[in-house]
Amino acid sequence: MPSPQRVQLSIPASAEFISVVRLAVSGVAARMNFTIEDIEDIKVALSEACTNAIQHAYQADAKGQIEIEFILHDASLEMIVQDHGKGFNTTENIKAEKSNSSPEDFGLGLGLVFIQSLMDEAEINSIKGKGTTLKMLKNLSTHAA
Amino acid sequence: MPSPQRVQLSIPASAEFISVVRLAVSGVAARMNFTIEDIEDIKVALSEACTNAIQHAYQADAKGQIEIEFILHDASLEMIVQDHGKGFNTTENIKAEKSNSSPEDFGLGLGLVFIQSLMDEAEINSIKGKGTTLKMLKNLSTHAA
Amino acid sequence: MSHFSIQIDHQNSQDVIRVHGEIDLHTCPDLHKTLSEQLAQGVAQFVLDLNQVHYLDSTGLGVIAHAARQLGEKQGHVHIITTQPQVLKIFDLSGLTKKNIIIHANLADVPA
Amino acid sequence: MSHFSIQIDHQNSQDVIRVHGEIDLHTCPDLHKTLSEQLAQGVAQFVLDLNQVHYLDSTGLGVIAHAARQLGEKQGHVHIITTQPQVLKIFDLSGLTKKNIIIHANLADVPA
Ligand SMILES: Nc1ncnc2c1ncn2[C@@H]1O[C@H](COP(=O)(O)OP(=O)(O)O)[C@@H](O)[C@H]1O
Ligand SMILES: Nc1ncnc2c1ncn2[C@@H]1O[C@H](COP(=O)(O)OP(=O)(O)O)[C@@H](O)[C@H]1O
Repeated sequence: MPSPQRVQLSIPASAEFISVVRLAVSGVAARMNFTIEDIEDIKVALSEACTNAIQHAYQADAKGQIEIEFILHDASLEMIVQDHGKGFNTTENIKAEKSNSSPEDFGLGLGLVFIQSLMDEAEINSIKGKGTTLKMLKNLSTHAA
Repeated sequence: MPSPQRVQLSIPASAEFISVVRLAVSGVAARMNFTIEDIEDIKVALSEACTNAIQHAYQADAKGQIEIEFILHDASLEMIVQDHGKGFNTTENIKAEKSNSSPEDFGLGLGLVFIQSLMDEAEINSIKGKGTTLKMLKNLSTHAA
Repeated sequence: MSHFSIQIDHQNSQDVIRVHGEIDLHTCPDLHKTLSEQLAQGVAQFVLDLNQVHYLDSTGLGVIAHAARQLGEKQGHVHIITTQPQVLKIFDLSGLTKKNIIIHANLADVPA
Repeated sequence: MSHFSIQIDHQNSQDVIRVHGEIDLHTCPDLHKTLSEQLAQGVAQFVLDLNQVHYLDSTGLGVIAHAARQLGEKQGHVHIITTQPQVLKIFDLSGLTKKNIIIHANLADVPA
């Protein structure tokens, strides 16, 4: 059994590179013959993951890299987004944390919700002080679907 | 002096991923405000470098990865394409090697020529049995130009 | 590459804010600035033409929802004009259209 | 994403080969197959409409040059129709247009 093909991408944790990630993944997903709607869903989920790493993981003055890996399975695309930022407690009530946020923070707390509703699988692992890893999986819809 | 931003990409040495590389670099180059013509030149040079790694570096049965790095300088884009394939003698007459090629090989020996004429700088380093590294630089044209 | 731009047209006796490009973390501050300026001018409602927006995510929604909340204090509405499937889907998923954000297929459908 | 396709239209009493998409290492085998089939049918010249090709590099040139060489043996020409700047530049850099490959802006300019 041949191992699946992998594409890796590393970008600075800076907003102007999210569109580069979207371009790259649209190429990967098109090659896998995902439908246009699925490609759009994949772009949103991946952008949300990168947005979180840029907005929440790093202090404004110490921007690191974000590592993105695409694993091209026969019937699905796996995407792993990893930052080396501050991490967070994934079991805490995230909404509660939101209430203290500044009025200039426009986050609606929808990023992780979108990822969960647009992807077939999503799993987040975060270690305080070490960083966060988000794994997502989108299945290729079968022709019968 | 802040160090320049870097974007890294790793793809399987397989033809269907060259378009993913073009999409990614068109995003990077657009963000740097390269002109449309310069972006096209960058896409061609980078594609030629990947094409060479795919066609010449690896045996058909032992495909490795190709590593691509973009270094975003203030006034130029540096691109490094690296394979871990068979390497070649860059001082030998490349055309001579061509004459033994099979009739099914459509290579015109134009790949490196295009890279040299489309980029502002190009430097190739190859070690037999270890692989090849191609460094290219494209300057942002000043507004006066 | 498609560049991001915002243009304000006076049409049907109101300002129509036309966005062109992708709305994400990088470009949403421009949209925020435009909406804040309009709010400061005391407009009663927003008309936002997103037909040339091919990408929208939670960052853009956040900016629009923030403006909608401020307009809501004076019973104002945000009218979004779009037939883009990706944009429609994102609004739909967000549940924001249950509040004072209304989606229309055509500018003609927006009340003056 | 733009998909790659090749279509043959009979127009002005000749076959026009229309390519749509990007011609690179991945897609050039399809072009090679089409040109080989035409050669096997004994055509005297090629008319290749590349107006819908937004990307061409040395791999595509190699396929076209290979076909041109075979047509050249019977004094045939390859007529390329395009006004795409990127494609024109690549042909220009290659020097191939000094041989039996001719570029035209319009199909009407191709001799029958
Ligand atoms: N990569 C990350 N690093 C640190 N914290 C994160 C990361 N991703 C998510 N979070 C935390 O989870 C919360 C919820 O994220 P999300 O659902 O995307 O909503 P929003 O970004 O609008 O707050 C964030 O506010 C943040 O506290
Ligand atoms: N990455 C590489 N690994 C091994 N050999 C290479 C590599 N890049 C170039 N070469 C050698 O250099 C030659 C010239 O390359 P190029 O100018 O691109 O023309 P072509 O690919 O059409 O032969 C190739 O035929 C090959 O022998």
